[in-house]
Amino acid sequence: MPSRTVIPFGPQHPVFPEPLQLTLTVEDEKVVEAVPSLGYVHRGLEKGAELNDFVKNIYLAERVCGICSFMHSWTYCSCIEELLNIEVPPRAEYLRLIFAELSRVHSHLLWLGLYADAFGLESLFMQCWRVRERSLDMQEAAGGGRVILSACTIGGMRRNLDEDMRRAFIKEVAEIRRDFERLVPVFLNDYSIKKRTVGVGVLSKEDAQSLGAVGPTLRASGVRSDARMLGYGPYKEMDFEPVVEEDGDCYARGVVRVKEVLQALDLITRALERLPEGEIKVNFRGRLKGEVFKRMEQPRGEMLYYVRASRNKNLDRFRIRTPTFANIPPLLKMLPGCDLSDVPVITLSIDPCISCTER
Amino acid sequence: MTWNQFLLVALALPLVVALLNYLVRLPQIRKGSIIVMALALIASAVWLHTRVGDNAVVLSFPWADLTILILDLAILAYITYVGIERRHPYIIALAVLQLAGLLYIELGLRPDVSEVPSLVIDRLSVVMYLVVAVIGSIICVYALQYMEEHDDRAHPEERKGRFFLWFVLFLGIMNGLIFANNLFWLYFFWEATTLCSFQLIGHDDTRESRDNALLALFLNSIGGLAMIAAIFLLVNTFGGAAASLSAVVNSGLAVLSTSFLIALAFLVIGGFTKAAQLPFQNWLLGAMVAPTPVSALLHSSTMVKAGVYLILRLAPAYSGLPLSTAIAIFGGFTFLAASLLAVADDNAKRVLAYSTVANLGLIVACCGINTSLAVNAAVLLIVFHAVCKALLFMGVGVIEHNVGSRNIENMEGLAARMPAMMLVVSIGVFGMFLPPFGVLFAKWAAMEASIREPLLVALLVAGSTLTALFWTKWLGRMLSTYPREEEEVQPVSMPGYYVTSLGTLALGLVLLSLGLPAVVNGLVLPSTMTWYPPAIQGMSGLNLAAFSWANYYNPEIILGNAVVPEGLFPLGLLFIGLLLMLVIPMAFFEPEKERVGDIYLSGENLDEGPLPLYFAGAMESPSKVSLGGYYFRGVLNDRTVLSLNIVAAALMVMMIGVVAS
Amino acid sequence: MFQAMMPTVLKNLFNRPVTREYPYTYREPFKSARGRLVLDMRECIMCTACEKRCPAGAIEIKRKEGLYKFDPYSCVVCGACVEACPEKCLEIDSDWRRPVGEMKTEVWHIEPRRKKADTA
Amino acid sequence: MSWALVGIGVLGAPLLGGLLFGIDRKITARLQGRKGPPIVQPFYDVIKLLAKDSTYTNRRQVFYLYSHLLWMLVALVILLTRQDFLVFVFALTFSEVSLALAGFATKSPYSHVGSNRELLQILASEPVLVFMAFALYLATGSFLTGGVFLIDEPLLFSYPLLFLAVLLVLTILMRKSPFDISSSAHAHQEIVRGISTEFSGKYLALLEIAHWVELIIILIIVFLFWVKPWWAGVLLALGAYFLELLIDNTYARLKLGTMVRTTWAWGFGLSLVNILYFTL
Amino acid sequence: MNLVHLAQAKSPWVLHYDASSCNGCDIETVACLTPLYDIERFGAVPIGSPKHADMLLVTGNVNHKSKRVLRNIYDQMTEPKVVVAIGICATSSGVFHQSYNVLGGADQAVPVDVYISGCPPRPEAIIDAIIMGAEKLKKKWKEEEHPVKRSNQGSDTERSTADVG
Repeated sequence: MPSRTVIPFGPQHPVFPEPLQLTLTVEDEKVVEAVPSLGYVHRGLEKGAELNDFVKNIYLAERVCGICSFMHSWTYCSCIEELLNIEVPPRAEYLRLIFAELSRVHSHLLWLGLYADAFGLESLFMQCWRVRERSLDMQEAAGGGRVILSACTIGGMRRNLDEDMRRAFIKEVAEIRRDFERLVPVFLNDYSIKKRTVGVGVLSKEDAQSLGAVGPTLRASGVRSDARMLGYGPYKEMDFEPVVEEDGDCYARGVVRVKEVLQALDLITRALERLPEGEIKVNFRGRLKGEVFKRMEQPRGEMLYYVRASRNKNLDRFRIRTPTFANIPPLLKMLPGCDLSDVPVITLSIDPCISCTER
Repeated sequence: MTWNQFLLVALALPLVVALLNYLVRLPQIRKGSIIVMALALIASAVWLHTRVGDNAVVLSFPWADLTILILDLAILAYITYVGIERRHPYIIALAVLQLAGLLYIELGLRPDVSEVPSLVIDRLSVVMYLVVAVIGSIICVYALQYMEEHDDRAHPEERKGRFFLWFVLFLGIMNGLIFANNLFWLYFFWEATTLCSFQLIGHDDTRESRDNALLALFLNSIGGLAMIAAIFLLVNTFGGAAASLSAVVNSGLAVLSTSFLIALAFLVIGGFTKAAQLPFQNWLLGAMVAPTPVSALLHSSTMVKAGVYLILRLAPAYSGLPLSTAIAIFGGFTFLAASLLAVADDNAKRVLAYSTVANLGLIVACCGINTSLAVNAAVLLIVFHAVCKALLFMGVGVIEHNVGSRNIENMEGLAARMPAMMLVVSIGVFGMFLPPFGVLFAKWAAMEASIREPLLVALLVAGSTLTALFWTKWLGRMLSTYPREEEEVQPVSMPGYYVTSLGTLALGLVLLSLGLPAVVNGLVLPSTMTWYPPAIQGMSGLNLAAFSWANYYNPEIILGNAVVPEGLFPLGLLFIGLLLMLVIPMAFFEPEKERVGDIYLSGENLDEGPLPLYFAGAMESPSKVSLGGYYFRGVLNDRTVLSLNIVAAALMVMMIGVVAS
Repeated sequence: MFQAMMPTVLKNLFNRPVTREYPYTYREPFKSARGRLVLDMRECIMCTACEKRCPAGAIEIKRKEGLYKFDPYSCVVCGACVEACPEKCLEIDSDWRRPVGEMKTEVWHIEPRRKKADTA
Repeated sequence: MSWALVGIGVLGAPLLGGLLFGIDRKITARLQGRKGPPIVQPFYDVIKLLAKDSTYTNRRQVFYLYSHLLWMLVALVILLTRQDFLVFVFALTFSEVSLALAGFATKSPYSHVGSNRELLQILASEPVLVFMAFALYLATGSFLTGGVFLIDEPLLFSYPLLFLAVLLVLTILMRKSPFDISSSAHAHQEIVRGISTEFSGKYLALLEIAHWVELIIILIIVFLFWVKPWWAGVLLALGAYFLELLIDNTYARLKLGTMVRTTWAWGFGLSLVNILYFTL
Repeated sequence: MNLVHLAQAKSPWVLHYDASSCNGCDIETVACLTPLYDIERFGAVPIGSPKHADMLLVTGNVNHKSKRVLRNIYDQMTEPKVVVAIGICATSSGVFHQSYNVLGGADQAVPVDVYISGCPPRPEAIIDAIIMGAEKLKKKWKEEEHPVKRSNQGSDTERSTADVG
């Protein structure tokens, strides 16, 4: 008779900053079954948004998730802009790209820290978050908030970047890169980290595609897919090539994110150097009509926005599909058969953002 | 009381009681006769203890030699019959070979055994007799109640009669075995225990029990054949006078004669089969299907102890030879392998069985180390292991009757349901591996003695840590209860027979451990002094001294810079620790002032449900927390067992190879 | 490399810790930081533009009674009200609000003043 | 006279251990670039815990927790009075087993897993300590700890490999990364607080104090490798302590199986090779 | 007793629960642990088990599902204990006040002792809140005769509204 342990893993669990419950069935320490249970962070945001004036919804969209907050406001704003046929000034688009990549840097650094914590290397967690503070300072200096920027608005940006700050930013990005490059070999080469991550939670290319993984989770399985390749915003001018790894294990997902941090820093520098002059915001009038569907690349992967309106102040329908939502089926594919100690590592390796998922 | 009267009590009384029980199937008579017999045996053991001094008592009954031979042939014939009936070619072959061998020795060689004393009672026999008589009797008392509860489908009274026939007979035969000196007598008792165990293992008469009984018969027949071979070699080479255990032990022929050495090796292998050493362990594990008193008897005082007794008895004969080292390594390996297998089993009785095999391995290893300290440790182990194992088996039996399963997983939370049983089993388990109890003391002595064999050291170290793993794992399962479980569960009441038998043993274990110095000085040391020449000759004196007086907590020696070679076992300090462990929580713990907390379930505890063990799982459905033990099935599986058996067999072949070369 | 973390760790040990000793030393937030909403109600004309724009419903205006309620514990400091205010009564300060043991709604009684009909 | 010393040892060990834990937290913080808590922080924690309300699951949990601390102290006394090292190892094992049983006593999945892991930690760490007892005997002719004070050459010189093995298991005993798997301040990843999840208030304080004593015991074990002159041993112990802190901060936490395999392969290998080399 | 008071103020072990926050407050809470802010200076360490914790940090508003969790965790904490509501969602319900699944601030489930506004509050503000909570911890221990009261009633603390201007 196999003797099995059934453990509630979460919602209040120290390894997850967010509430997610996995009902783990464990034999010895091998996970036999993992059943997720969601809904702890469900706020009814989409329905709430339909009650609001669409302009107010920017602030709501920002608070879908505090980490990729800027991406949400950008996606939301561009949906509305498309409905209203607004041409956003190029400077504003570049600023958006800078903030978006900045939020990618801070999100990935945050994730790398939590990931380090998941395999128990606390000092690495501390170092990642220490580097991350620099990017937060940049966000605060330019956007006004450390985490939630409220910088993006319909028709452009609320905050501009003056020349001094632009130069300071270029310098600061170089500093972040310098600091971060000290940590890169740890993630890539450290013996104990490799021991914990190589070959753990393998997601094959076929599984990744058929289960609909997105973002770094998908790219780590060897699929060249990135919504930024669609060329929205200024990405089309950035000659951008997504980071792809082949192995599909936790280590590969770590490597993808490490490389993406470097890539994002590159993109920021380039965007800062090319930052066009001009207005940052156009005014708009009119009411919304029609429906729009947008795909954008969050730090965690591809995000879908659907907005429908019919000449009303409010939206008729507002729907978000977030990357974590897409990544949960692959996660459940990866968990059975792993060790109990691997559960945090694997779960974190998809970079779950539950508040995005449940909204 | 004279010696003849004593033998009547020790050998004939069980026989009479056994037959009485078989013929008269009345519960009152059964209970009365067995309790009287138990008391008589215990009294006789005490008498024997006071009576036998340093000099062995030699008793000869040449008139009985022929009877013994006829009984021997009868047993062999019966085994052949069983083999034919059950179509087991190996058993037939083994039995026929034994028959042929025995007939050839008797008729072909015609040994003159008139000079050979039939029975020799020395201090070692006294220790064994104390173990058999006292513990065996207690198990008998326990069996009275247990068999009442045991499920016997048809003709329960008849089957109980049959059960007690073999059960009580077993005790008498075992008594004979430990006194036997004439090798033919020894062989008879040896085969008789095989027969008894065959009958008892097959008692339930299910397919499984019949198969396992047959397996036991088969594997023990190998031992019987080995013994016949040994007797043949001895008689053939040295004549009839060599068919004496004491002669074999003291002859000192080992250095001279290869055939003697091979005979010795065969005797030891015979011991291995009885002692269920790897790769023969399967019969003992299969024996677990028998009713629990049988397991208790087989494990604690009879059968397996017969095996190690023989090996121990022969220790002076192979002292200082390569054979001795080989035996030590073999025992150490069994210790490690059985401990490893015990970790992977979730059947409580099988865990106990593996633990028995492991401890027997340790005893064998001690014999192989063959120093005074080691041999003393072996005797001590026999005593304490018997007490602990009897206690544990009987405890598991009671638990099994109440829980309806012998699976460790099902014993979860027993602490609330059967608190008294929990106490008893805890004492038993602690007794097996924690200080300051006797088994650990013996293990300590064994490890300190093993220092001469670095390889053995490694085996013992590994095995002893594994021991802690599986015992704690099991105890932990029984301990784990949910909050407030005790208030909700009505403890199970225990019948008087159980209270008496288990209580006596548990108390006895604690007292014996507390009085360890007395046990060592009063029982163990005298027993080795008389029969183990190296104990007197080759010893520095300090060994023994360290073994005896240092048991006390002697601050002067410890705080000074005096150094004794074999170390100290600060029994006093450890017992103070044990006492404080009981007293301090009582003094500081005020349950009424504190809150019983719910367990932490990641914040998803549900109040609904009968137990506070449900949490809201997926879709808000109440899911039950369940705990499973660790059995490492990924690492320890059938392949492991197979490879361990192969290694053990290889070791045994090497052992014979060492002897032959 | 076998011990990739070692240089970083040792460097940290021999350098000064980077900790900002917050309650003892105070690091000025960035000027543009959105710390808290400061209200200066002297100029308020009760136009309710701020109330309408507030996504969190932190501002409640009862024009008839001349009540202006602001709940700092609902305010998400987005700055929408500041942008909306025609009289620039509201301002975002970079300093942050200190923790409290009890939440209090800030209430102002504002006399209905001259109405700026032209600016509405 | 000597008994007074033992008394001072038993009372002083937790204090010294607590202080060392404070230093540990400070150094760990510094290694991470933080300022860290005050050095007396562990004492604050324990006093606070003692003053806190406590809950318990059943009497056996409380019983085994006390037993854990008590047998840790017994082990300490055995070391301080220079008695048999093998018996010391047994007492230490009893202490750890008690802790595991205290964890088992609650039907909590986290402490259950923690307890099982604790058992495997015993499994991983005990052999090397037993080998150390044998090494002691081979070097000094006695199993008594006091023996090392009678030989002139430090034990380290004859048993360098064994010392490495001891360093390996120190990470287990000190509950430091990479082998900190049953419970710890930081091993929250999969089993919350592991074995101690269900202890609260003063029972947690008992556990903390037992950890302090354990730390001192561990340092004494290292000290035994170089007892003459005494300051060399103290330096060795502190050096090993610092090394463990460094390792703690540079290693990811490894898994159960890795722990058992590593310690058995390397621990057995190094110890046995060293002992064989010494005997031959 | 002064020693106990000192110890209590110096060693608040914190337990963090995300009732349903957007992550903003969570990551700022976690940021407090990191080198730049390092709340361990005040003895505050994050702890997984509510049985060990002195201080419950709640972020996010309470919804139907997290209310039970929050209550359970709070009940399992032993006295003295304080609850700190971090961020607008936990104090009131911020931008989500219209949503159907939002019950309100943390005080809808558990009695809250310290409120800190901000969306999200800065780490400095969280440090302030933790220090304030630690002080309250001391007071709570003094107020309630030890051993502390068993029941943990009172989830319906009303938000008090007082006139300021």
